[in-house]
Amino acid sequence: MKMLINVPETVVADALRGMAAAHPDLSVDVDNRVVVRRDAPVAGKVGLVSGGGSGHEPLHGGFVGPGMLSAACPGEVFTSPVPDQMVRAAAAVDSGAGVLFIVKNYTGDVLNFDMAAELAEDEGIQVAKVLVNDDVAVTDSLFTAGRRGTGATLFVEKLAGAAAEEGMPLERVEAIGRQVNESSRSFGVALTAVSTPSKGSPTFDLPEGELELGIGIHGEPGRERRAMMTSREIADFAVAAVLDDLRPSRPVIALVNGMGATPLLELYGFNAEVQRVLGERGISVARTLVGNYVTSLDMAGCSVSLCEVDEDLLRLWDAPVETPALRWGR
Amino acid sequence: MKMLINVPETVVADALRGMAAAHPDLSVDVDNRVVVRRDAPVAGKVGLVSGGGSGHEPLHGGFVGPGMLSAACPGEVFTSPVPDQMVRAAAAVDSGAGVLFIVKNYTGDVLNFDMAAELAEDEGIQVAKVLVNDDVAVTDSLFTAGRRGTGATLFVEKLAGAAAEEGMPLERVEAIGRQVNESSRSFGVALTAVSTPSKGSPTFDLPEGELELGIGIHGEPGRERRAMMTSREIADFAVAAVLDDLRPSRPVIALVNGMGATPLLELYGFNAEVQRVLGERGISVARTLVGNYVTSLDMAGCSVSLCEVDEDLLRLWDAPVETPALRWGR
Amino acid sequence: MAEQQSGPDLDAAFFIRWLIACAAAVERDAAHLTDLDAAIGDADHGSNLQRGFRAVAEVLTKEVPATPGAVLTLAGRQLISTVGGASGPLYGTLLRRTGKALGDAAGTDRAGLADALGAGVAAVAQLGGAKAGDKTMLDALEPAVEALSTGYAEAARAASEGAEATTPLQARKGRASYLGERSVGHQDPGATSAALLVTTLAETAEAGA
Amino acid sequence: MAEQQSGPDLDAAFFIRWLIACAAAVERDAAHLTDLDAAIGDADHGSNLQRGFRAVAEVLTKEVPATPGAVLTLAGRQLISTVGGASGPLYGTLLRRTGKALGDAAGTDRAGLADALGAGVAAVAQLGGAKAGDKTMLDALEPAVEALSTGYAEAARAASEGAEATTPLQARKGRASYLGERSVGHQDPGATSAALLVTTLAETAEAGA
Ligand SMILES: Nc1ncnc2c1ncn2[C@@H]1O[C@H](COP(=O)(O)OP(=O)(O)O)[C@@H](O)[C@H]1O
Ligand SMILES: Nc1ncnc2c1ncn2[C@@H]1O[C@H](COP(=O)(O)OP(=O)(O)O)[C@@H](O)[C@H]1O
Ligand SMILES: [Mg+2]
Ligand SMILES: [Mg+2]
Ligand SMILES: [Mg+2]
Ligand SMILES: [Mg+2]
Repeated sequence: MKMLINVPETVVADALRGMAAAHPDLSVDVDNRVVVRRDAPVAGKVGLVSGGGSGHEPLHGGFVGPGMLSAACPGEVFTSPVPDQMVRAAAAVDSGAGVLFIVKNYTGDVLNFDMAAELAEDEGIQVAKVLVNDDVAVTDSLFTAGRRGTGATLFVEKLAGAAAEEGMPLERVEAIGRQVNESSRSFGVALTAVSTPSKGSPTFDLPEGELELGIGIHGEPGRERRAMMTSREIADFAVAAVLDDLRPSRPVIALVNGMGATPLLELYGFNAEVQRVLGERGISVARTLVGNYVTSLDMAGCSVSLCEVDEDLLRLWDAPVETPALRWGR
Repeated sequence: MKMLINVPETVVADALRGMAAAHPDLSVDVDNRVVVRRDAPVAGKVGLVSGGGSGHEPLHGGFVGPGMLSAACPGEVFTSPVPDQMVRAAAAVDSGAGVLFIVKNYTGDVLNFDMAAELAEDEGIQVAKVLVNDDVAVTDSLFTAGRRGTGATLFVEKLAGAAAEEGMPLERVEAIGRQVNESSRSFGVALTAVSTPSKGSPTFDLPEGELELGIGIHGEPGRERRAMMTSREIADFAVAAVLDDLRPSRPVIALVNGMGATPLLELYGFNAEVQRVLGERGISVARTLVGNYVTSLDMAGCSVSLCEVDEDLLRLWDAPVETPALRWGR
Repeated sequence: MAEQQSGPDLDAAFFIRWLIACAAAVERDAAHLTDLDAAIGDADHGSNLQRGFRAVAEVLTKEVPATPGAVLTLAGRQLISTVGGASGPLYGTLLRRTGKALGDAAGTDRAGLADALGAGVAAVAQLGGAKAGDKTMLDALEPAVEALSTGYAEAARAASEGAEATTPLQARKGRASYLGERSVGHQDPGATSAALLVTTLAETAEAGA
Repeated sequence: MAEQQSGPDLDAAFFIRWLIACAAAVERDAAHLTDLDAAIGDADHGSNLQRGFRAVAEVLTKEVPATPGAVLTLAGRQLISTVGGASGPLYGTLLRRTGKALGDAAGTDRAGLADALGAGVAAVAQLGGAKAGDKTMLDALEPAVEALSTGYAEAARAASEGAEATTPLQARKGRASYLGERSVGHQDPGATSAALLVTTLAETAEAGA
């Protein structure tokens, strides 16, 4: 698979240099792989740190800025960052009000953030953690690694980010992050497999007439392979999977997310189908976001994430945000 | 090629329904295929109308809103819209201050916008036109259709849009649009061919070890095929092609644009190389935009566009913009 | 082959039959036209004409204009309003200007049609700024008009030969011109569809004779 | 095969030789490990360990710790700081805790190493919450520790058999667990790399004997 790269080994460092050049509002430490909003630490404000494997851009670096993350730690492609990065990020953004780690539920991310939390606390930084595990495709049980963190990460980062920006204390920001995660579910579909720079070819074989239902964002195969479906059928299936688990009684925010290689034209069309199903199910949609936000390199496909919101969460959603990938409000 | 669609015939209409649901700030006429900012016509303000074939999203519909386009007319995939759409858009946004058509230089777009201009003038709307023809890959001569309009369309729409928002009269807005086009050049590279919904398979064959240099945004083959190159080599080649023609003596705005299927991680890495070449050439970069802005459906690849700016143009660039795909300022 | 006469045998119904036969022919050849356009253009010529001629066929089942001129101008307007791209305005103008040249006579004959079509083709040349040899639809249309004064079959043959003769040319107009030398060796999609429309004209004339 | 004794023959230099041999072995098998991970994970296990063991080999050319314990804790810290993913903290913890268990003695023997490795493996089990049969590196590490009291070759064989025995299992921990039943039929990449490290230990011991 052809890629717009030099060599696989420098992909993440190259991208960070490119980010630094494009976004003077961010302070990008290429050597130590930490992306920090330039005005950090903001006095009295809780710091929000997230991170994870690279390859999901704009997540997380593209969500650093006022109203969202204070810092992001990009790991190697599809590989959790190391504790050193997280400790450095925490130190850079802590104003004394403490730091919230937003961690997608993968064994690697959990272990590394846990180690980092211990080390940061050793340095006198107060750390809280929110685990994101929204992917209903994965059976959750004591005997598995549990559900993956996918699209809902954006909800948690935006809403907890707005709460922190409003000056809420660490416990409140953490509680909101947790509430958002508990109110959110996602389901993803792949039309093509992903190729990582180090492997250089698709991680699995997905023939022309088939698709994978219930995929994650790391090129893992999904739970089930089926004959290719229409946009309408995929929306029916994905929304049903989410709603079977979420059963919202209040309005939702909908994220209709592209996995990377699906054209925006198709994503908007898919959104029309998602909105149709939600309407048929009597779910009221308060806000909708359509685009490539939580991606999987060059994978074609999409995911649907819903977050049930009350008025407080909706206010936090509408609050100003000023990051490379998400911007609104004033 | 698998697509997230229902049937090829409804792709554009489906996308417009999805856009309408996602962007309450836009008024989307699905049947007549016109996307208009909700508050149009704005009293005393020149209206900006653009459009072209679909498949280049977010161009043009994603650039409708305060500070940029007043309306967009999406055609079928890779097919110029028809005059009826443009006349309707012009009527919807004209406040009496006149309307500027921003037209990418393709035979189809030019002919249809010309017809529309005649019809709109018959209806008493004052119409001016700016032709965008920035693609240096195409030899410009009296005996060809001339250069294609590609990435610079974003520059023209943003800068003329800001001028219109400031209340400048039609002749000034038109003159700025023309100046921006004359100050801009682009060059594009494809790693894969594009598949249109109606054809359903790649429009040409581009094998694993090769790339196309000098491609447009409609899946046309480029001017030259070569063995696959690194990000560094592609940046050297593309920037040289642009600078051989532009020779800027002032700072530039750089658009490092993805063709659709190239991951943002790679695009940022490519931007690092573009900035390196510009630095080596002594070009000062005032602003940089990295992302999928002027796309070609599921094509992997990138383009580089540069716009030489003076202080006035830079002020217009920084002026607030509030569209689905481009937002900043306050 | 029926003997061809240039008598006043072409009424509104004839042109409606022709356009509906064009719609069927385009439907049949759409994939081929799109494939030709994929090689040197943007892979939409077949679906463009499909959309346009479906609309033409549809409007002609609702409205039945009384004169050849009215049939052709209505069809031309319909193409302009539904096709888009380069071929929409060009074919739309071809039919509209041909129709206008026919005026409001109740019928015409082959010689009259040849004259009117000549005016239509001239309008296409003026609108698009192309001339023979530029590898466009004109390479089929111009020889067809000339041959039409001799006969329908001759016009069809001239159009087809004109279309085939575009293969070795380097495109100087339209999207294919971006390719420069790489446009050589492919038959022009617009010239091919033009030959299809003229061939369908000959078939319609022959069937009606 | 050299007769294996459990004498006090394992000094810091031995562990450095082992870790450098591990780096070479990982370099050689990286693509295979990544391919195994592609089937039921995210296609990075080989490059993860490559990055980590390159860093270990590099640091050991700069710093030369005096005791086995210091060598292993340094290597473990290095893995934690450079690998990331699940395997970084897990292998890092394995080496660190094994090193800590060895204390600051100047040398150890096979029995001492077996005890210390047992502590390291227990720490991995605690950190990751997995147990034998969950289709993880533990399925190679646990039998290896047990067999190490018998001999190096026995440990290597036990680790390899343990790794192979993961193939029919359904994963209950790590990324492969997302696949549910679809994880059956593939050998676990972490168990495979664990067997590689133990095999390399046996080779190092044999070469040194
Ligand atoms: N300037 C022109 N004059 C005459 N015919 C032209 C001109 N430009 C393009 N064409 C014709 O139009 C055809 C392409 O039509 P189509 O594919 O429908 O439109 P587009 O090029 O906009 O995609 C070409 O094959 C050519 O025959
Ligand atoms: N909870 C766990 N306990 C023990 N080993 C685990 C656990 N989770 C994963 N592993 C091991 O880690 C290996 C995967 O490592 P690697 O691919 O480097 O990390 P990641 O899964 O984060 O991409 C698995 O094959 C498995 O052997
Ligand atoms: Mg990983
Ligand atoms: Mg076209
Ligand atoms: Mg075409
Ligand atoms: Mg892995």
